Formats: sequence, C-alpha cells, structure tokens
Amino acid sequence: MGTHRHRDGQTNRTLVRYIDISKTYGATHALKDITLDLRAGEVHALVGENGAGKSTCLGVAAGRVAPTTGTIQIDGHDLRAGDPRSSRRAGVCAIYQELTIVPALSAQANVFLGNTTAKYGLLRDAAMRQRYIDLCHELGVAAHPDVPARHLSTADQQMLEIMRAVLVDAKVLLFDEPTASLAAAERQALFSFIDRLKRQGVAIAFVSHNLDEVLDHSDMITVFRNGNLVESRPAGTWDKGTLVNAMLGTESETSLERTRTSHHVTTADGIEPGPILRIEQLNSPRGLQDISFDLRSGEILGIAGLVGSGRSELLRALAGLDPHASGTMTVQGRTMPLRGGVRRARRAGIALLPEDRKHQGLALRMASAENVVLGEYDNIARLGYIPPNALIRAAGQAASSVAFDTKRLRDPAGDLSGGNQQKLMLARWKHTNHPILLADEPTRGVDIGARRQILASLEEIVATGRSLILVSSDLEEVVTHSDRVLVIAGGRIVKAMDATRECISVESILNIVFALKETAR
Amino acid sequence: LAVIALATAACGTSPDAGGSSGSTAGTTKVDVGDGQTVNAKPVRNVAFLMGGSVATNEYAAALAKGAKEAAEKYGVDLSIFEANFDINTQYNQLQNTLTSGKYQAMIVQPTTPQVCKQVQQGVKRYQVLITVLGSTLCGQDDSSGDELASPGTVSFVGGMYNTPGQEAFLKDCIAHSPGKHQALALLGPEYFGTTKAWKAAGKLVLPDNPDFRITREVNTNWSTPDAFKRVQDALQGAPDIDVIISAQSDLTKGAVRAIKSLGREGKIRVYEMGGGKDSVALVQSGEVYSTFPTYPKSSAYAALEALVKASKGETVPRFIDRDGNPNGVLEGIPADKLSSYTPEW
Amino acid sequence: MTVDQMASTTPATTDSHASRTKNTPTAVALHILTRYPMVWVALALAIAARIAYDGFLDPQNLRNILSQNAPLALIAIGMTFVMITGSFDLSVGSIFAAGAVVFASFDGKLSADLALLIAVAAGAAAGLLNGILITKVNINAFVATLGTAAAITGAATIYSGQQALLIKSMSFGVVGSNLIAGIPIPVWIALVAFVVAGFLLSRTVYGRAVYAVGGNDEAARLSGMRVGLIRASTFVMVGALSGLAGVLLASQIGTAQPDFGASMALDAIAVVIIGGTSLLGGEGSIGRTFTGLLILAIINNLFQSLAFDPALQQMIKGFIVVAAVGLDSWARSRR
Amino acid sequence: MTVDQMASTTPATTDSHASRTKNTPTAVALHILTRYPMVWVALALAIAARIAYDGFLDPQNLRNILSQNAPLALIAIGMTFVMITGSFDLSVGSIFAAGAVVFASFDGKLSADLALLIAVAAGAAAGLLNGILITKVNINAFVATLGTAAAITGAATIYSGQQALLIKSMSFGVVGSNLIAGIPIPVWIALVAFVVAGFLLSRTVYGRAVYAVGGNDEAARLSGMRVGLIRASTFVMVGALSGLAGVLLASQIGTAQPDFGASMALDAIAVVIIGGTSLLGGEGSIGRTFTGLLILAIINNLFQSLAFDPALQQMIKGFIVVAAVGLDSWARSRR
Ligand SMILES: Nc1ncnc2c1ncn2[C@@H]1O[C@H](COP(=O)(O)OP(=O)(O)OP(=O)(O)O)[C@@H](O)[C@H]1O
Ligand SMILES: Nc1ncnc2c1ncn2[C@@H]1O[C@H](COP(=O)(O)OP(=O)(O)OP(=O)(O)O)[C@@H](O)[C@H]1O
Ligand SMILES: [Mg+2]
Ligand SMILES: [Mg+2]
Repeated sequence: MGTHRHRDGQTNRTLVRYIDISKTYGATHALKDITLDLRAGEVHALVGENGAGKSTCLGVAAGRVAPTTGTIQIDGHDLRAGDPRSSRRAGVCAIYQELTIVPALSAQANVFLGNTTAKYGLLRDAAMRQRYIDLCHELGVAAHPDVPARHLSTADQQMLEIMRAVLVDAKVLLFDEPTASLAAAERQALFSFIDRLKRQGVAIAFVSHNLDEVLDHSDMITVFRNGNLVESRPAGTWDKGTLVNAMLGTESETSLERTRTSHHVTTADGIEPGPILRIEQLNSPRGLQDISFDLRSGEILGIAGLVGSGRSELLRALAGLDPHASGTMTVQGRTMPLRGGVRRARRAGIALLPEDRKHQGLALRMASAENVVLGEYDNIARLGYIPPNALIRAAGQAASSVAFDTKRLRDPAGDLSGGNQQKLMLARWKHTNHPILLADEPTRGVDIGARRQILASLEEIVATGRSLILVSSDLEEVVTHSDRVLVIAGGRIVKAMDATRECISVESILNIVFALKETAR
Repeated sequence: LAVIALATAACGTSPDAGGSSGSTAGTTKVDVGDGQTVNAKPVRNVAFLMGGSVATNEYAAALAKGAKEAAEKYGVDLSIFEANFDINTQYNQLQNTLTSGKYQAMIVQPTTPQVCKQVQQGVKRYQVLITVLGSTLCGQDDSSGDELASPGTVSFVGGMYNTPGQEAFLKDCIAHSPGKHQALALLGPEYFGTTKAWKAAGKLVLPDNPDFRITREVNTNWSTPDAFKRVQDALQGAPDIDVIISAQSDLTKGAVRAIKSLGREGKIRVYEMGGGKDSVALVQSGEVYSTFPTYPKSSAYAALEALVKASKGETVPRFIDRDGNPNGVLEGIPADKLSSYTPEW
Repeated sequence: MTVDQMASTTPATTDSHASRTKNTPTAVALHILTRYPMVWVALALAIAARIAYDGFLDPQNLRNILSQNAPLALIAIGMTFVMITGSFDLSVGSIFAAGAVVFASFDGKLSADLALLIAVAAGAAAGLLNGILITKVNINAFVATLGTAAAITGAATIYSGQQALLIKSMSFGVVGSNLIAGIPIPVWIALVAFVVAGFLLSRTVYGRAVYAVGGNDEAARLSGMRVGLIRASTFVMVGALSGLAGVLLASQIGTAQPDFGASMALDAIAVVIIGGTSLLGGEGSIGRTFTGLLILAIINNLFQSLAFDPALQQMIKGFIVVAAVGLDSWARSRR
Repeated sequence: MTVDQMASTTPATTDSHASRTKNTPTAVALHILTRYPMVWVALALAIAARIAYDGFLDPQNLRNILSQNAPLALIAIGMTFVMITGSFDLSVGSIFAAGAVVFASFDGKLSADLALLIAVAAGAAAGLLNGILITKVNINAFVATLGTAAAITGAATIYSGQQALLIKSMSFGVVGSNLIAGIPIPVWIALVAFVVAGFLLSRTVYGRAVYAVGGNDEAARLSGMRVGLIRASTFVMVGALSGLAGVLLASQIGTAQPDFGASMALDAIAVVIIGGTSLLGGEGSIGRTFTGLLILAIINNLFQSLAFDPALQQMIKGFIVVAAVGLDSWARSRR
C-alpha cells in the first residue's frame, strides 16, 4: 500500500487552508467566515449539530461547493472553486455523506470511477480486478466485483466509496460521516486504515456524530454551530462534555442512559393482554429463517445484529415488501400471510421507516412539507379535498415535534442537510397514526442533540400505546431504549433478551454475535 | 443471425447474371424512350406502388379499384403496396419488389421525385415494365406532353396534377372570376410535384391576367386540420382575400370550415381540384363554387392496361393525358353542371 | 415559531403554495413574473406579435388562437398529469384522431352528445390499455405508447372503412363551432379543463398523490400508495382528454381521418416542457402548461397570419422555443 | 467466502462482464439467449418471416434489409451513446436530412469524398450545438433538440433552394450503392460502426465514463469527470453519424430533400429501447441496439415485401413491438 506513495513524510505541513470562507444558500448561511487548516499527518474531526455546516465545509475543499466568498489553498496554491476536477488534481479526495454510487455500474467499476486503470484509453480489466480484490482483502469487504452496486447493502456501498478514496493517491482525504452505516468491525477496519494513511502524511478530515469515535481517533477537533466555527483545539483538550456544550451552546447530557422502565400495558387485573403483533415461521429466500416473535403493545423491541445479518430484510418483510416471504403474522388478533403487500400491512397498522432515505424515503425535488405528508393525506383531506394551508399546517406540526426547523418546510428536501432529511422522515411518521412502527436506523446521520430528541419522541410514541421495532447499528441505542432485544445473525434469531429480567449491555450482545461467528468458522 | 444473413447475402448470385439477359424466347422488345428498350416478359404479376394509402384516402381507394378492374380484365395478378406518403417506405418497397423478381411490370405513383434513379436502374437490371402515375418520376411535373414520361418507363398517366392540368384549372378559376380579385392558393408541401406544377402553371397564366392576383400561397401537409388552421390565420392576416384555390379536396374541407368559422361564407369563392363525391357534396351545398375533376379510377386502369399492351408488343402513347379518361373534361364543375357529372371517387 | 407565522414567510418553493405570501393583486402578479420567467416570455411575444401584426389583438384573431388550440390544450393538460408522474405518452395523437373518427362515424346515427361520450370513452379505453401495459406489464412508456399509437391508428383506419368521414348533420357541428357568450364552445371546454385540472392537482389528495408518485415512486409505494393505479389513471385521463380533443376537432372542421394527429404527441409534450414542467416527474403545474401553450400559440398565429416563408418560419420558431427555455433555465439557476 | 472465490462463482450480473464465465461457444450462445430474450424474439421473427414470405432468405432480400437499414443503424448507434448518458436527441432526423442535402448540393462541384466529409462535419456541428444547449445553457434535451430540429430543417430547406436535389454524377452514387465483396458499402460502414462503437463502450475509459455519467451524473462530476463534455461528445457523435447516414441515403437513392427524416428520431430511439437500453441512462449496450434493429428491420421487410393492408400492418407491428418488449421486461423480472 505505502509503496506507491511518494511523499516527503513531513508532517504538520498545512495542506489545506480555508481563508475566510463563507457560503450562503439564499437566506441560509451554511458557512460564515471559516478559517481553518488541515495539516499533513493529522486527523481532523469536524463536529456539530445537523445543518451546522460540516458537509459544506468539506464540500468546499472537494470542489462540490463553490464558496460565496473566501479562498481555499491546497498545498499553498489557490484552488479553483467549485470544480471537483481541480480538487482531485490537487490531491483532494472526498467521500460524501450522500453516497455517490452509480447504481447500474458494477462494484468494481464504481471503485474505479473517474480513475480507471487504462493504457491509451483502453481499460485494463485484469489489473483493475486484481487491485479490487486486494483492496477487498485489506478492508474486509465481500462484494463480488461484477455485481451491480444497486444490489449491495448501504454498508457495502459505503465501503466501495472508501475503496474509491483509497485508490486515489490522495494528499488530503475528506470523509463525511463514513461510519454512519458501518458496523463495529468495518468501523475498526476503517480507522486502522485511517491511522496508516495518517502515518504516511495524508491530511484527513472526517465528520461524525459519534463523539466517542471522534475523541478516540482524531488529533484535532473543530466544532461548528450554525455555520460558525466555534472552536478548534487538539483532541486531547476535549472531552465529551465540553464537545457537546460547544456544539449545542448549552450544558447538556453526554451519554444515552437507560430511562425506560417497562411500559407494558397491563389490564386492571394484572393480566398482560395478547401481543399486538405475532410473527410465526417467517422464512424468506432473501435469507430469513424460522423467525417467530411477539410484539406487545407499548413496547420497544430492539433488534441487534451485525451488518448484513438481515435486520432490514426482516423489517421489510413485516412491512409487506417481501413478495417471497412465507409465514403468517397476526396483527391485533387478525391473521394474515406475510407477503400480503404494503397496503395490507399498512391497513393492519404497520408502518415502516426505511433505512435508505434517498431512494425509499424522500422525493428530493419536492418540498419538505410535501415529504412529511407523503402518502398520508387522510387526516388533512375532506372527501379528497385538501383545504389551503392544511398540508403545510399538518406538516408543520409533525415537523416541529421532531425539532425540524419549520422555516425550511418549503425548501426542496434535497437542499436539506442529511440529518434534517432524516428528521423529515420521522416527521412523516409522527404525522401518521399506525399502532406498529418499524424503524430502520432512525438516527442515522443525526446529531447528538437531535438523536436524543428522536429517541425521546420514540418513547413518547410508545407511551401512547403504540409499539415499535427498533433497528439500529448503534447498539447503545438499542440497549438503552428497548424493553426486549432480539439478537439476529445470519437471518435467524439467536437470542431473545428481556430488559426487565436481565441487564442487557452492548458487550453482552457483541459477545453473542462474535461467539457465534467464531463457532461458524 | 446477422452473420449468416450477411454471408448468404454476399455469396448470393448477382442478379444481373440471372434471368433476363439477351432477347430470350418469350420476351418482347419494348421501347421505353430515349432509345432504350426492355425485353419484356409476359405480364403475370403486377405491383402497384402507391404513394398514399388506400386506407385513409378515397382517391387512393379509387386508384386501387381501377387497377383491380383492369387486372381482372387482362387476367393478371395485382399486388398493391402503399407507401403512406413516406419517402423511405416507397424506396424500400421498390427495392424489395424489384429484387424479388416476382413482378414483370409495375405501376409507380411516386411520393416525390426521389425514386427516379432507382426505377431507371431497376428497369435496366431487371427488365421490368413500368408506368408512372400522377406525379412524374423524375420531377418534371412542370413540363408537358411526352416530356412528362421519364426515360426507362413505358408511359406516364396523368395530366391533372401536372402543368397542363394545373394550367387548365387556374384558367378555369380565372374565367369564372371576372373583375379584380385577390386569391389564396392552398397547396401541399413545397416539394410535391403538384405544388411545383401549380407554380409553373401560375407563371404561364398569371402574367396575362393582372386583375387576378395570388396574394397568398399557403403550404400544408395535405391534412384537413392543417388547412383549417392555416386558412383561418391567413384570412385573418389578409382580410382582402376573396378567392381560395385549393389543390386538393382534403384541403378544401379545411378551408370551407375556416371560412365558416370566420363568418365569411358567401364572401369568398372556393375553387378546388378533386371532383370526388365529397367535393360534389360541397359544390351542391354551395360552399365550393366548382370542383375540377380528376379521374383516379381511369388513370390506374389506363396504367395497367398500358403495361399489358406494351408487353404484347402494341404501341402505347408515352403520355396518357387527362388521367386516361377519354371524356376527361378540362373545366371545373360548378353547381349547374353537377347533373351531368359522375364522380370517379 | 408557529405554523401561522410560517405561512407568511419567504417565498414558497412548491407551486401550490406560491403566491400566498401577500395577497394583493400586484404582489401576486410581481411574484408570478419573477418566479415564472415564461410568463414574461409569453407577454413579450404577445407585444411583439401586436407590433408585427396589426390584427393580432382583434377579437376574431384571439378567438381563432384560442379555438385552434383548444384540442392541443386538452391533450397538454392530460399530458401534464402523466409527466408529473414521471412518464409520458406518445399515443395521444393516435387517440386524438381515433376520437375524431369514432365521433364522426356516428354522424346521423346517434345523438351528438352520445357520440361524444362514446368517443371520450374510447379514448379512455385506449389510455387504460397504455396504463396497463406500462404499470402492469412493465413496458417502458416510450415503446408502449409508440406501439399502441401504431395499433390505434391501424384500428381507427379499419374502423373508418378506409375513408375520410364527413360530418353532415348540424348537431354534430355544435360542440366544435357554436359560441356561448361570444366564445367558441371548445374554448370554454378547454378553460373548464384548465380550472378543474389545476384544482385537482393542487387541492386534492389525488393531485398530491400524482406528485408523490413522480417525485419518488419507491417512497410512494412504501407509504402505501397505489403507485400503479395512480400512474395508470393519468394515462386514462390523457386518453379521455385526447378523445375529447378529437371530437372537438372533428366537429370544428367537419371531417375526420385516422391520420390527423401526427405531430400532436410531440407538440403536447413540448407545450408542457416549455411551460417548465420537467420530464423527471414530481414537479410542474397546470399554470405552467397554460403558459407554454400560450407561447406556442402566439408564435404559430403570428407566423401564419403574416405570409411568412415556411422554412424561415420553422427556423425562427425553433430558435424562439430554445431561447425561451434557455432563459427559463437561466432564471432558475439564478434563484 | 473470500473475494477470490467470489470472482469465480455465480454468473455475473453486469453486461460488460457477462459471458466471461465459461467461454465455450455453445455456453456463450446459451448464455446470450437466456439473458437476452430479445435475441430469441429476433430469431423467432426471422423464422416467421421465412414461413410467411418465400423470398425472405434470398441473398438479395437479405442484402436489401441490411442496406435499407444501414442509415438507421448508424443513427441508432449514436443514439445508444446519448441514451446511456441518460439523454436523447430528437433532432437526428433533421440532421440526417440536412446531411443528405449538404452532400447532394456538392454534386458536380466537389469530389464525393470531400462532400461526404463536409456533410459529416455539418452533422457534427449540429450535434455540437445540441450539446452546448443541453450541457452549457442547461436546456432540457427534449425541447432543445425539438427546437434545433425545426431550425435545422428550416436552414436545410433554405439552403436547398426549396427543391429536391438530384444527384447526377456517378461518383456521388458510389458510397451508397457499390458493393465490396458482394456487400453494399453502407452495410460495411454500419458494421464497422457497430464494432467500433461496441469496443468504445465496453473497453475504453471513454465508454466507462459514458456509463458513469448516465448512471449518476452527480457522482461522475464529483469524481472529477467532465460530465458536460462527455455528454456533449455523445451529441456530437450522434450528429456526425446522422450526417453520415444522410450521405448514405442520398447516395443510395440519388436525391436529397430536407424533409427526409421525419420519423427517424423516434425510430432510432425505439430501436435502442427495443434492444433493451433504458431511457434512464447508465445501462445498455451496442449489442442490444443491434438486436433491436434486427427486430424492426425484419418486421418492416416482411410487411413491405408482402402486399399487406397497411392499416393491419401498422396494427400488427405495434402489437409485435409491445409484445416483444413486454416479454423482455417479464424475462428480466424473472431473473
Ligand atoms: N444545495 C443546498 N441548497 C440550499 N441549502 C443548502 C444546500 N446544501 C446545504 N444547505 C444548507 O446549508 C446548511 C449546512 O448544511 P450541511 O450539509 O453543511 O450541514 P451538516 O453540518 O453537514 O449537517 P448534517 O450533520 O445534518 O449532515 C444547512 O442548513 C443546509 O440545509
Ligand atoms: N436488493 C438486494 N439485492 C441483493 N441483496 C440484497 C439486497 N438487499 C439486501 N441484500 C443482502 O441481504 C443481506 C441482508 O441485508 P440487510 O439489509 O437485511 O442487512 P442489515 O442487517 O439490515 O444490514 P445493514 O446495516 O446493511 O442495513 C445482506 O447481505 C445484503 O447484502
Ligand atoms: Mg452533513
Ligand atoms: Mg439495514
């Protein structure tokens, strides 16, 4: 790997210099007078709330965003603004928050996108294949080189992007929330990789909402708030508390704590009512095997597992999206086949919050307000008629309950920061009234303040007697917010845990899945 | 698949080698103008390459009818190919029928002059007899007499859509319009033979009739809706127009409606060429002053007859005038003459 | 901040919410002009037309413009729905001609009203066929509608008994030519269609669903919408409207032939796009289609009223359309 | 499972890598047939044609099919590139006719080779205009190319002096009609174009970039590709090929008119889509275009060789095309 990096190894040299950079979108100040250095051999973390300007900041160096004012220098030379090609030439490579995968191209072609190995314009396939396979080994990726990228999971797609960045002999690497869709093992692989690049003198900047990760792996931490650079200090001088305070501008709790006590609804005579949802013998050619469980009303059922363990597939099957699933489900006493289709599941009271907001969740060109009420017009319409303002009012109510800035309801969803897009999806969910909610990664890409808010609002929802199945790659979330936890591996339930009877911890879950992996070897 | 196709195509015998070289027994030498001759085989199968389409066009339907009658009479098989006014379709049909070797004679009604070269080469190579119908083969619609018949073809059947007919038509219109007039000419697309013949006729006739001025020439795509819109707008833009000369019945229908929509009935006199039963109805109702007859049935009949006769060694005229209708009148049919007129289509 | 406050802030981005900020007429007009550059273009063209051609503002000329374009208007309205769902329909020209033929074929046999209904139903049936092919059999809209276009034209030709159908009875001419309050009936029909369609799109659940399907059909499906049904319904709608447009034309010009609508599909799509509705789906509005129609109608009227060399006409028309849309895209990028 | 194992297991899913698993000819053939149902359709049609029409496999008839479709083939090849970048071009018919006119206009004035080059250059220039309008001025491809189509046709009409141009000199007929090894030159040209284009798309950096731009143009831009340049280049290519196609036709039939290519754009797009390349971009291949062309060519030849009622013909053609594409989409959904 290091052999073909020709670098003087000199560290602490400033590679990227932001000089008074500002960026405005209409009335929005995404960045205000940012002055910042990224140095060789240094990992620089950017943290801040959703919409604080982190992605914009990286985008300026990568050429994705043209700053309104200010200049940026790479290795002492002024960069041509807003031109990804110039940035690439200058040695800057970025991995964006919204994936830039070409869905129709093969995994291998995606990795070599814009950087093909070729001679006289002719592709050298064999060479690229070898390099691809090497990289897969190095980063622990298992994606067939010829499979179209659209068939890969989000995590694998994310890894393709990382491979793409690795391939370029970059001087500066920018990662925008690279770990948001990765599980522990891949995160580990990524950080050891980042470590190695750092030692080779690459300047690295990354954005993450996971403060532990930030504190563990960076040398410098810069905090953004509302487009302003609040503070930039060596990592050692920060701790979680000071970081959160700087981000939010207020004193605040730093970690998730288990606040839940059992919310099971019990009747007057103390007998538990039947489950609101019962799944029996769910099997699917997509890899789910013999899954049976109950969901009680007023309960949060967490599902834990590694990437690719089948959590998303399970939720999709429950939502009626898997036409090949077999087995039955009983919702509030009514039994129906599992492959009944989305509408049937919806009518029975099941709603899904999909994990891929860009493709399955949001109509990016449409206004945010439209996205909140998308497909759910019953409570704003009378006989099919939508009165003026009804839509925006309903959207506003739902959006403010998830701390979404209602001023932005009329902007296209595509203009929002990643975290705010996630909040829109949650708002839709607030807007509806389904008794059973399936949340797939509800806090992906959400800042720590909003995350707490979202999780709290989930708890509020179940407190009203609705039930929730929670899938999250952040095991801490699962552990602190579930009444019971199902651990899934290889499409099977390997363990069911009950928080009221035992103490569930992140370690205990990891022990289960890794032990299983060992025995499988 | 294509590789196979290509290989067979390449290995196939050259068509020049097969069949009709030399004056073998059973063939007749037929003069096709310009000193060329064709060794004609007895005619058994005739292809009729029609420019328009029987389906959407009564004129074409009458053509088909005439050709069928003649085919029955002379005991030949007739296949009708319709180009639907599409240039490429006709080109391809011509190529396919020529190379199939199935047809000893063909009637060609050119969409535009563009199949000229192909027909002439086809005649040389495949020794087929060809008569041309309606529009001239090589774009000489603005000439007259035998010059209308292109070298390589047996004869040309037409007249009405060529300069002689258009000239007569225009003269007839002028004769019925004494005094000063401003006229609108409603024509087909610029490229069509008829349009060119019309313009040539205008050059011959108009200079002698300074009181009759064509102030607008409106090109259409031959369709009624197009004529409707364009006439409506043109009349609006040039309110002094009091005569409309329409080259074809579909256009007339649009023009008549446009006049009505502007409330100018009775103020604009409409002359047209066509003479079909729809036209007769319009003359009867007074919406059209007179219709200049054409004879599609006769012309197709004459075209096929000429082929059969030529193949038997009889001499046929190079130019069969007045669409081959022996009683074809060269004057418009106004309302008072309708009783003695029977439309062919 | 409360929702009521919200309703009076920065300009909206969705059409349906536009122009609600301040409701004085001038403010609304100004807002429309800055947000919709194509309205400017239409206005500028109208002024240019008035200068170049004295008779342009003549009531009769305006009446001509409107009634000539009423059939295209109906089809473009339907096409707007189809295009907002992210699809398009190349068979509208054939359905249009078929509608004319069906209507004319009942001349003297049925009442004009009944004939009109049958023609519209035939158009809707053709649209349903398109909808099924596209949403159930999953055939690409381009090929499906190009194929059905050929099939429909063929069927109409056979049905018409291979001849142009002439309309003779007065009653069949009423809907195309009569005036109500000095305005031709087709114009009234088109106006009603504009208003109803505008309302449907911006103020009903159905309209929102149309946008949602076009905006992201996977998301729409996941939230329980009948994506196929909604998309198919837009094809039925454009089919019915095309049939109706055919009836109007046949009644207007008194004859019907199966090859009437050759350029209708491209014209209708062009009208919708010139107005500013994108081919990608999820955006657009009926108001834009109206503007697009005006622009094309003014250009055509001007050229046809002046005796203009058709070749030059075509060239200039091409340039104007491209320039207008270029201006629109420039204005949008500046926002 | 390791990646090495992976690379040698289950059949690949992307086109470019297909048929590499086992390389015996029969395996490859089988693979093509199961993966590309349209190849079956073409085969079935060929058999049906042979049954319905004795002369179908006649060498001369095959030669006709190929040479008649050579111009369309060239345009469809260019269109494949444009469509893989997720765009399309409605002006190819006009460029095609303009190419024919330009070529014919030099008859007797310049050498045929030079005239050919000028016509191709004119086509490329028209394509460049499209490319600039679409990528620089950011005009929607539909409107931009519909507009330039009108402008180009108008310009060609004026240039041609409003008349059909006849080609008289022998040398101008060579490229359209002469044979090399028993095969007409246009067929050779089309074959070479197929091979070169196929190679360009699947084996070069440029081809990969074309796919990337169509698959996700934002991703392509961010990874440093010149998205605008690449997309514009495909328009230049289809423009040049359309000009060349026009030259071939003019030389073949000995005359040129500016209204030649009326249905060419829709035909070319239909060929590409019938082959299985989507309008959405990012997917497709030259091989598919070839199959699509064969299918349409066989249907047309059959119908044009039999004296068949054109109305019925049109209906049947519509049905065959829709059924074929329906079969394709069904087969894909089963994979
Ligand atoms: N294309 C755009 N148009 C309009 N506003 C934009 C656009 N891109 C970003 N913004 C706005 O700029 C601000 C900063 O966005 P940015 O994406 O940098 O936030 P972020 O810090 O990365 O947030 P997150 O943690 O949610 O990803 C936000 O208010 C966002 O809505
Ligand atoms: N559309 C698809 N086509 C092919 N394979 C898929 C598809 N979707 C998911 N898979 C595969 O199915 C397996 C289970 O994926 P699933 O998305 O359920 O995992 P997960 O536990 O939710 O992980 P993640 O964190 O990636 O969401 C994975 O190996 C994934 O690659
Ligand atoms: Mg961000
Ligand atoms: Mg998942």
